[in-house]
Amino acid sequence: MSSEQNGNVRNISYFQAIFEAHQEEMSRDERVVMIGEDISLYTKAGILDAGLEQRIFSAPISENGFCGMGVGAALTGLRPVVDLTIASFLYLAMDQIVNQAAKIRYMTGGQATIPIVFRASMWHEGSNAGHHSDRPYPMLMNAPGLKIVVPATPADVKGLIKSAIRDDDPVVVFEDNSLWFQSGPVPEGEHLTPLGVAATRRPGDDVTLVAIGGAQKVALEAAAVLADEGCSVEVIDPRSLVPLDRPAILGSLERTGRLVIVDPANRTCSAASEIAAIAAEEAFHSLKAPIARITTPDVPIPFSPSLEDPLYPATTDILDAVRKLQ
Amino acid sequence: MSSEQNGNVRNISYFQAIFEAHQEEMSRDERVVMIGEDISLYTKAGILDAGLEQRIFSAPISENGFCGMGVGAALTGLRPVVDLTIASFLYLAMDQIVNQAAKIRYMTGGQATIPIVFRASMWHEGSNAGHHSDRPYPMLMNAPGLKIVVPATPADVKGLIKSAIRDDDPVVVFEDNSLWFQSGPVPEGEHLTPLGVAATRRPGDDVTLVAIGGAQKVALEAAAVLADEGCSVEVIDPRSLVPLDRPAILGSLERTGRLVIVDPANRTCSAASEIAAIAAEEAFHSLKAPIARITTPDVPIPFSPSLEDPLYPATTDILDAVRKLQ
Amino acid sequence: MPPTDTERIALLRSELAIRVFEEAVKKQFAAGLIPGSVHLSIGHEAAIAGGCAALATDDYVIGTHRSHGHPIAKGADFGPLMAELMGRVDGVCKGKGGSMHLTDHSVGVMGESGIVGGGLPLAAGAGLSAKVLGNGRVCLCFFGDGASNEGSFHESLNLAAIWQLPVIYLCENNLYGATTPARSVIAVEDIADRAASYAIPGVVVDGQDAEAVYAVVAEAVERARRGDGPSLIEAKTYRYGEHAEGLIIPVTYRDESEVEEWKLRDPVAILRARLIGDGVLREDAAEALEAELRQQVAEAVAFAKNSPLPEPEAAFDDVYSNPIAGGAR
Amino acid sequence: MPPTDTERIALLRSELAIRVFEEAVKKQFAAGLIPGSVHLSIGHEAAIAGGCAALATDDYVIGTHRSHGHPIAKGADFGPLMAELMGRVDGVCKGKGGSMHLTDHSVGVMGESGIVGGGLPLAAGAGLSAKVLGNGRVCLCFFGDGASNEGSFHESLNLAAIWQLPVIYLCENNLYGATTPARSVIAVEDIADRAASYAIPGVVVDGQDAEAVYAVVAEAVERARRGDGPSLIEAKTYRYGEHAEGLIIPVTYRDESEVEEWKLRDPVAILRARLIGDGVLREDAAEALEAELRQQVAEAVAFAKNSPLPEPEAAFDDVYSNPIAGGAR
Ligand SMILES: Cc1ncc(C[n+]2csc(CCOP(=O)(O)OP(=O)(O)O)c2C)c(N)n1
Ligand SMILES: Cc1ncc(C[n+]2csc(CCOP(=O)(O)OP(=O)(O)O)c2C)c(N)n1
Ligand SMILES: [Mg+2]
Ligand SMILES: [Mg+2]
Repeated sequence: MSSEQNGNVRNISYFQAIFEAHQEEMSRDERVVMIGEDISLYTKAGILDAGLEQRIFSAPISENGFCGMGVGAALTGLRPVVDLTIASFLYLAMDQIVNQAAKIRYMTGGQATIPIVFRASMWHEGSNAGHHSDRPYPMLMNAPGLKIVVPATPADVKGLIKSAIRDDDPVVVFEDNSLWFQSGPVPEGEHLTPLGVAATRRPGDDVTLVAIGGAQKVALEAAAVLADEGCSVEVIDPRSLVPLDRPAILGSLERTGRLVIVDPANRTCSAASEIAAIAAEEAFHSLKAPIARITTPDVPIPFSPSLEDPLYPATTDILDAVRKLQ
Repeated sequence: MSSEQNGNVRNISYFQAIFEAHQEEMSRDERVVMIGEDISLYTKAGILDAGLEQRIFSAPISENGFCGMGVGAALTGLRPVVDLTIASFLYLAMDQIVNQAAKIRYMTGGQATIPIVFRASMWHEGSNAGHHSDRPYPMLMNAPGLKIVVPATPADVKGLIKSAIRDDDPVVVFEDNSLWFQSGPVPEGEHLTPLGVAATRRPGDDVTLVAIGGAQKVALEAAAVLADEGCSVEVIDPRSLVPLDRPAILGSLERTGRLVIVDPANRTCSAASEIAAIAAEEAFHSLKAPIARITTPDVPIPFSPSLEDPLYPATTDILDAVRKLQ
Repeated sequence: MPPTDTERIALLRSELAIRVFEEAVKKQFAAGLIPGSVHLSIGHEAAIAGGCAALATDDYVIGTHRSHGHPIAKGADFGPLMAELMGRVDGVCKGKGGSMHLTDHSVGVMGESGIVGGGLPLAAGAGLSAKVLGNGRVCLCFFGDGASNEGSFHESLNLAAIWQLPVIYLCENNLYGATTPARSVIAVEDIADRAASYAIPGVVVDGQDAEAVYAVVAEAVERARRGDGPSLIEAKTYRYGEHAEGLIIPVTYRDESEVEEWKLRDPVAILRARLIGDGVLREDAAEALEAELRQQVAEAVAFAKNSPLPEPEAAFDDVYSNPIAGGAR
Repeated sequence: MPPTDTERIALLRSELAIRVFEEAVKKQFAAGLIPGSVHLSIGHEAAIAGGCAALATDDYVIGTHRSHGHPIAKGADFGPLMAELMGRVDGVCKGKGGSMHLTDHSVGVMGESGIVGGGLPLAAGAGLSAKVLGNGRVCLCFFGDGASNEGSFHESLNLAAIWQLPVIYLCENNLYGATTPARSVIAVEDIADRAASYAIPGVVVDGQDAEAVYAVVAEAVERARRGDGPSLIEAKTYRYGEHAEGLIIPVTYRDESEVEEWKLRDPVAILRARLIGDGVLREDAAEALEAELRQQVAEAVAFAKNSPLPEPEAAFDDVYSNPIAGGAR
């Protein structure tokens, strides 16, 4: 499924990678349309080719309406990419996402196919406060019928968005805004990252560290420090949360016997909770120590940097957690 | 905190208990108002006193609007009880519940107090199909600022609704519709069940069985069968999920070393996942066996009884899970 | 272009088909053969038949929770519909949807929504795809008076209007949303007046007169196909029965006299009398038509009863087009 | 009852206070002292000051994401507002809210919403409580042209209308929602026309003329207090600056000439000139007023800068009124 053709690898930003994916898929398939607020700016600012303008619907501020419009369009032959911009706005469209996009295929006994992509970005450490800082992917993980990806690198965001657009099911792409302007290697041209396949960001034998989305950075930092202490940490990026690559996580855990999960979402009923539960259920006999979840605590995100910044999972939190497991 | 005055205990239905709570609290406090669709039927049908009519707002089908109206009313001095009727309609009001009700106090630095109750009922085994059968409490558990209760008995639904109405924070009451017409003992008059205190439905020493909401029935049935087999199962009803009575669960687990969680919600990121994660984190050294989650699988709820009924946690599922732990 | 005699007879046939089918549903529900709750269209036949008659076969219809009539008027087979209502494996949705989700893509009925107002944005989407794909189709979206208070109504009509999407929003205003009188929850007299918020045509039509409904919908369809955008049509109608069969809390919210008055303007009776009066249809032909439909519906009931319930394992199919590893367990 | 001279001067003072405060915010933002993103009200002063002038102190105001002006016009102290924008512990929300959530209950400003359209239902709720408690208050709810496309607009205005709640919905129509021209996403010319959907008054007013805004809002307030229900008022206005300070992707979406044209009808200049022309205020008194406000705002900036950042532990307070055991960790 994965393919990395046209060999040339460039360093481009996560943001550029997002729009390369759009540009390529919209050029490849005329059924792909974009719907979202203020998105005509992408052709105006030269981020997407002007020739795509006819398929870019710069929408009124009507999230439930235009998400549902996307679902209806998917139901009748288009392949819409709906940009919700900031993930906290997703609640306004929750009905169309959960009651319609996720369920229509099932309720119609498979008559319907809903090839739609919803994009939502999660903002951290920018003092965006309570209405612009949520990371609600765990909520959607509880809604059967959706697929959910949390790309952490420029290559993955490109490859996963392209795969999502080609997938016949609704896929929600949760982008990490703190990564938008970070660069990384991305193969030129066709590059698809399959849904449901984790990436091992760093191999290791003593501890399995599952890091979700933007948490890779602190996870890798912590793993480097711990390596110096003689503790070999395997860092796994699930990349997609539904489907979740259980074999990758459980396989690693079988070797290491120790599990730490770093999840920037709020703690209760988080993706970290789910992964911990799976491990406690399916890999109990491998476990040598308590499972540790490192998450954002259960508070709305405050405005002031002095309040906000310490809330997110930090390298030191991981170090503390791993050291306690030894 | 708990009080059971006026000693007389009657058997009344869960449904009657819900409306006793409303009747008493609306009579006690003139700031309590009801908002919801078709609710004028309660006075018309004699379920609530006609004298309360002035404070019963039978609303248009505008869930986000009237939930937000409730929040605004709470912000300015009323204590609204907003009836969402079926829990699957909650997604339409997700924005006002998660972005406003849950966050306003925090975002205003404590200036605001939001004493509001949202009621939502969860329907099972009634062939209500995809749009009327969700159990979305796990999603709201991921939203800080809300309190969440899942009453399982007539006494608890009365006591918890009364406590919720008196609580100064937003409380979401998830009622189990399959219990509405089941009866049980309820003390007459003032009866408050505190938020955050679990109930031990049956004591036991070998296995801790946490059963959520309507799952008590199958849990107790299984416990009875297992007792005959010489396995002593402690059945715990958390009653409220936020706050969650961790000491009750962890204390039991310390004794039993075995944990099975029965949760009628969809599996991924469920309340069961959270409880499993807490146990794997905080009670790991007590655990003698893998934790087992018994949930509704991750499918939308189908219409046909032959498809729907087998999906819910059943007594046999619990028996199988517990026997495997031995 | 006024309808031909054949078209007028087809319109009556469509009304009658809904009536006869729904009467059978009522009976089967009472007999315990239809699980769940059931919202019947009896009384609404003119609005449904008249609206759908204005469409081509490949045009889209989006329904509501009260949507048995929509697929019937669009030409769906009775058998798979009835089997669906009984939760059988030969149901049009394999028993997964039931009464509130009757869907038949083979006749362009793309879905109903148990969520009131849930279909309105979907219809805008069907209009969007018709426009982008240039396939000349239109979408007819039914909704109730109650649904006109949902935010999705406002957002969808505005979306359809700004992009001039080929959608016809047809309100079956039966004066009540469940037990709630429309006049107590809708701030305006006519829902059609809400068209003013979107600078689109807003038309009130007699919802008991199928030909009148046909005429206004046909005009809106033409307009939509020309690329001139959406319309809002309000058909004043009435449901004869309760909001749903098998309600939990019975309550009085309308006068029996009101029901009786509306029955005097029965949509089937009106059209039937008119066709006979106009010499388009003979009394005995009308009776034969009804008998034929009764026969077909009886066969559908038999077909449904003979269809087995789905195997429990089937509950795990159709969650995804492209199933996920590990699946849904 | 026409406003007295004192009231007219107060109106100018209110406009000027917003202008001077916002200029300081712009400067402090550029200096890096204000984190996050900031939406300024420069250009909107007449709509805000005129609207709030029609209220009593204990009346409610619900704001938007562009809401520094609303608490100022309602009489809030500058210091805690500025400290909030800088995320300081003496901020009116203790540093938890910031620019998009400036709230000052002491002057009836109940909250802003970073969620576009999020405040409209809250305002209906404030109206409901005023009605139920019989305290004679009204609620003035500000919102943007963009917000008028949210479902919450439709649902809230209908709710307020059916129960005749004392709410004044005041649209600051600045012709754009972020980079999107209102005319491209709103199907009608005047948002006020949408009042027709709720059978309530819909009034367009010159949003650059504070006295004109005052007059129509005062009438709507009276109506609301009489128990005659809500009104929709649309003030045509303009923002001078970008949608927000510190945007990520700069893009051209309006002509510079349009901006310049609107600046010719500057709300502060208009009222100032009129008061001087009417002999209500002398040129030097106007200057003294402005100087006084500049001094007060400078003090607010100093107050804010001197206020420490909150302790990290404070992040765990104020989640609940009645905190939960185990807490939020
Ligand atoms: C979002 C949502 N809210 C509430 C309901 C419950 N409900 C089902 S039908 C109905 C009344 C609908 O009224 P209307 O739109 O007029 O349609 P009618 O039943 O009269 O045909 C209600 C409140 C629902 N199914 N979905
Ligand atoms: C629900 C929601 N959708 C989108 C946004 C992003 N956003 C912030 S302001 C804005 C434009 C708002 O336009 P308008 O209502 O006209 O207010 P203005 O900024 O012009 O004052 C948008 C799209 C948001 N904050 N909330
Ligand atoms: Mg109706
Ligand atoms: Mg604007």
